[in-house]
Amino acid sequence: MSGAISVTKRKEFWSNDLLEGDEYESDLGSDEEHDVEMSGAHDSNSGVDHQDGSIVTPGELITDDPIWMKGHGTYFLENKTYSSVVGTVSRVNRLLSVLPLKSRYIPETGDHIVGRITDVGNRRWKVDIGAKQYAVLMLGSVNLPGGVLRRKSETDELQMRNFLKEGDLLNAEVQSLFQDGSASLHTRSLKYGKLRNGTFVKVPSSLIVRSKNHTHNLPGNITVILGVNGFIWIRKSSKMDLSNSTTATGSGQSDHLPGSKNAMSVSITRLEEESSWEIYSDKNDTVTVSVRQTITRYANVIKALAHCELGITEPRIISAYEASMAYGNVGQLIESETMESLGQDVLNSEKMRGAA
Amino acid sequence: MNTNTALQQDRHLSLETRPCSRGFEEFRDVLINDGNISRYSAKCQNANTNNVIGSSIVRSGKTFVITSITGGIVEETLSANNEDDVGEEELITLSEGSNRLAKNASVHPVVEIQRGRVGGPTDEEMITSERLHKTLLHSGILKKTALRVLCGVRRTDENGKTTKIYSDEILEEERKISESNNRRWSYVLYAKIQVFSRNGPIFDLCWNSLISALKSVQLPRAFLDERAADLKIAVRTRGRSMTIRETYDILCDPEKSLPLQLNQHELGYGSNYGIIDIDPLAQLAKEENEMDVDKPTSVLLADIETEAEESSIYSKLSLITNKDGQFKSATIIGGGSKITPEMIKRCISLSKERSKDIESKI
Amino acid sequence: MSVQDRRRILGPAEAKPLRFAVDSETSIPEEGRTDDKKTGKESVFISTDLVTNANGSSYLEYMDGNSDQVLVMSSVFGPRPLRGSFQSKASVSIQFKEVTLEHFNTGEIKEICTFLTNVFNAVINIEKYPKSGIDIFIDLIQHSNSNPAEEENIIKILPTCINSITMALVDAGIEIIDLVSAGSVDNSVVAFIRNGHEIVGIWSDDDKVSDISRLIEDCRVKYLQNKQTLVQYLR
Amino acid sequence: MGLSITEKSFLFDSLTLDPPLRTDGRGSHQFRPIEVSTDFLPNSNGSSHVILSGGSECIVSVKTKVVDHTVESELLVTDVDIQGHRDDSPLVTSMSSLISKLLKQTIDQKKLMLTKRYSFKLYIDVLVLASKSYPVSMISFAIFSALKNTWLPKLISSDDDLEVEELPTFHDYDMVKLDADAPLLFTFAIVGDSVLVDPSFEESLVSNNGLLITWYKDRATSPIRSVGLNNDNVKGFSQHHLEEAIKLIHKYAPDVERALVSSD
Repeated sequence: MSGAISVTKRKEFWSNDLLEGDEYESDLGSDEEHDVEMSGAHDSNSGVDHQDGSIVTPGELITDDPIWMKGHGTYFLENKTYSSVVGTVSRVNRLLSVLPLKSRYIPETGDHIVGRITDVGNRRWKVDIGAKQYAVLMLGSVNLPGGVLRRKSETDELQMRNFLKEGDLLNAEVQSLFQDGSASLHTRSLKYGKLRNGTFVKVPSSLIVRSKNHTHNLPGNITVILGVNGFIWIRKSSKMDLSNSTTATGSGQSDHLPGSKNAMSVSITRLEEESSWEIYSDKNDTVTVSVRQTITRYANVIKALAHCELGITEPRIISAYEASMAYGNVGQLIESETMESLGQDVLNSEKMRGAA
Repeated sequence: MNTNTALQQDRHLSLETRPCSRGFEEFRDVLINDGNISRYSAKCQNANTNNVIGSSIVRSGKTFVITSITGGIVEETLSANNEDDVGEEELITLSEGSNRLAKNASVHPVVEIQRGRVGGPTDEEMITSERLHKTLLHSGILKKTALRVLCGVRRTDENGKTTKIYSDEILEEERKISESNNRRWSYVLYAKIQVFSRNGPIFDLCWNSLISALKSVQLPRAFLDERAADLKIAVRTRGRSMTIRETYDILCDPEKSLPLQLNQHELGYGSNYGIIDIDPLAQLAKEENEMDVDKPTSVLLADIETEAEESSIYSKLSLITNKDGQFKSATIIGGGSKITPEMIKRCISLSKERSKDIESKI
Repeated sequence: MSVQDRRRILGPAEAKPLRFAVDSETSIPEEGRTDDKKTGKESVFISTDLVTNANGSSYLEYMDGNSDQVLVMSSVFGPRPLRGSFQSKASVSIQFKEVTLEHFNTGEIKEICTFLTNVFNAVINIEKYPKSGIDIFIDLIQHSNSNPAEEENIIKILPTCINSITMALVDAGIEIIDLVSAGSVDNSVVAFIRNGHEIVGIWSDDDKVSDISRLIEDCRVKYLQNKQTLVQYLR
Repeated sequence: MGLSITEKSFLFDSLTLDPPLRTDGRGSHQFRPIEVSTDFLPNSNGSSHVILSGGSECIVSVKTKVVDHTVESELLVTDVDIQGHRDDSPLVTSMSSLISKLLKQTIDQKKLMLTKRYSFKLYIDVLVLASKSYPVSMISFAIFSALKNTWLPKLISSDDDLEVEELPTFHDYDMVKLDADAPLLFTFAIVGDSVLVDPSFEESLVSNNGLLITWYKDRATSPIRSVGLNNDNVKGFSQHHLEEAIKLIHKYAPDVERALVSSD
């Protein structure tokens, strides 16, 4: 890719050669589902039930058996249930719902998410987490400087902006859901709070695979927080990240950081004092140039995975990162062909290793 | 109007002073000049790109008003066959005779007050523009005949040298050429009035500024190209033959212009007054014996200024008189304290001096 | 102002504004007029605090060598509270209005408003005024360029507008990091602060870009002169 | 949806490194990949559709009309419309006035001359569907590629029709390509000491100032404007930034022009 810019020419949609049945360049990109079989679509009211996991389109009859309870993505017409979104059918003990392929993030209790503060209101912050509605972070469910057990006072209400203000990024956990489905968050543990020393990437929430732990330490002294809502934060690993890296994270973890062995033995109590004003400070620590480059490379790698619509998991990020080493200059990773070839590398290496 | 401005106002009055530290019947000093804005002003450099034909800057106290007058030309629609129908002509002149107003013309003012806000015109701006338009129309200062365009003809002979002939400046036999075309035009005057540091009622200030701008207006001579004067071309368009009149815009002569004729004796200048009672309780005990305490004494104030006065005075007079005291327009609003005939007489004599003073300054 | 705009008195719809014929021989002969004034010294008249209902205002008359004349008045309203969501820094807005004759189309006017807003965003200390707006109004009273051939162009009045806004801000007591002024050379304007070491705005419409440094140097000279006059007035 | 203080300061430190490290690792001269498809609107003489990888998108349509240029002197009408912004908002009005003034200067009317009396009048309509960063570069690229692909009907009647009155008649289907070289507008972001081309949304939020330089006839020419890419951390810049930007443009603009031209 010489020169400053790469311009790809898109074929004209209306060019006359299209009419002779040439391969229709659909945006889905991948070839094998090119001639999708249209079998089940026409006879939508022929009473055939859709098994779990099959893809349905809006208006398709799922079942005419009235015992099923109607969940998300379905609607009910004279005891027949139709699908109202494109997605996969899911039946959970008499609850029938259709999970949309692409939709906004639907918060669930316990999700580890990343959000951005949009409003500071009376004793609460409004947080944008990419869901249908803004989530709410109560003043009560936040760690305040000076220890975990401090009682909330009026002065706190006045100083709310000193803790978190508009535009701030934080990671938090969904504490509970309100009646209308919007989430109430809490940052009641030291791994939650204001995010620093890194950069932000947004991917469709459906690409994030729900797992027990969403904070991963990656090779190159980097920590990534895969928010379930598709908000991803990549940062330089902080002392706390290294200390709780005792959990079995990726194999390549320890040998990449010979110097960090002694950091592991940091005791939890010293972390307690850290919840002084410093947890809400806006100052980044000094980040070396090499770490910054690694962060940028990880950001491009994650964007590449999202571009190929691959589920984003920690092993995939690491193998994609290693595959991206082939392209010396990080800038080349933004070309769409490079992204697609990176996606292929990840899939091939996975097939090779047989990992699910 | 919160109470303390009224109290503060009364306290001031009882000491024979006003918040703006002027005497009861003392006017703000006024300065008027043409601001060198119009193309006909003395030191104007950009004559050929400047289409302002009259201007004035009036400064009274801290408030100042900039007025610029621009012009337009509109073709009057004459009844189609009026050349030979004398009866028709007579009917028009007869009806105009009785209807005095039809003979008057007016200016189309746009008043804008600088108030640090962007947006549509406020009520005050609309009311003032409307009032200026109507008062000028009814005052008869500007007659329709003064706005008639005496259209000249531009003859371009072979070597392109153009000479302009105006019907009133030329010999008899040439006159019939320009009379032949039966099209008539008249000027239209637009006024743009900008008020800065508004600090009280602004109507009379805008009126004085408008009048002084009108006095400085020069109407440029207008002419048509000769071949357009009587040219009709037949054009065959899809079978129907149609005569289209060559549309030549009427152009203005950058050199020659005529001053706008105003009826001098109709000219009047504006001033405003307010009447307010001094509440006896607020009276300081300076001379309590000779003043019958319970009867509120009312005071006449000239040239209302400052927010305190404007909000606490309800009885207002706004007069436009000429220097020998003839009324042009008078608005008297008796909202609060009683307006006695003596006060009105006093206002008239005051406004007579005021218009003499303003007239001398233009 | 659309015809059915009932809020303004617009006069007859079919009236056409006056158009002055520009036939060559009647216009003023070219050389005769301008050169005798060429040597005229630049003169600037400044006065501040004329608009009482504004926080700060300034009036500037600028006459350059060949009797080009710009009369501009600017008034500053603010810092005043802004409704809506919280802003940690003030938001500056600039409006431009031609008080008497109207030369420039709204596009050009909006362009210089955005340009000036960018210049003064760099100069006003906006961190000091959270949740507030600073609104600046420029009223162009008179503007004439002597040689009729060159059509009206908005760049001529930019330096004077910048100077008058700086004076209005000073008069309003709003904190600015330096006195902004600008120099203009035929169709380019460069606004400087810090004695010419820092550029806060450049607007160039003529294509002698090959020697950009010479262009900036000429404008810097003019800038220093203008700044000198401002400082003299203030002291 | 701005950035938080921590993101901004992290990004600012990265961008002021030498060489600057941009959000997606690009070089300071490197553009984001763009997709250009041209001639896709059947009923306009020329059209182009530009999609930036950052999500910004713009459509330009060029239509033409035969007019008598003795009566109408305006042969070029441009209109810019940005989705999500009011037509009278400062951004839209100043952008459309800048672009129409620029096109009037650079496209010479003689190329539009048809006969002694008639010539083509071009209507250029720009519709910005989504604009994350400052849209003026994308608009000028789209106009450039649209004008490079504009086809005008071929004249078959005689071309000096001053004496004899004759309306121009055209060939039934042959078309002539309009040969007009349109300018390219480049946006630069100034962050600390570095000058970055084609700034992304995040980089614009962090930049101290912005520069707009035109590239026309293989030369960086006027108009040159300093333009604010954000409102809250604008600072002055020095002469060397300007020279650096002009050096960048002289070095890389030909590549961009070639890439755009070869794309049709």
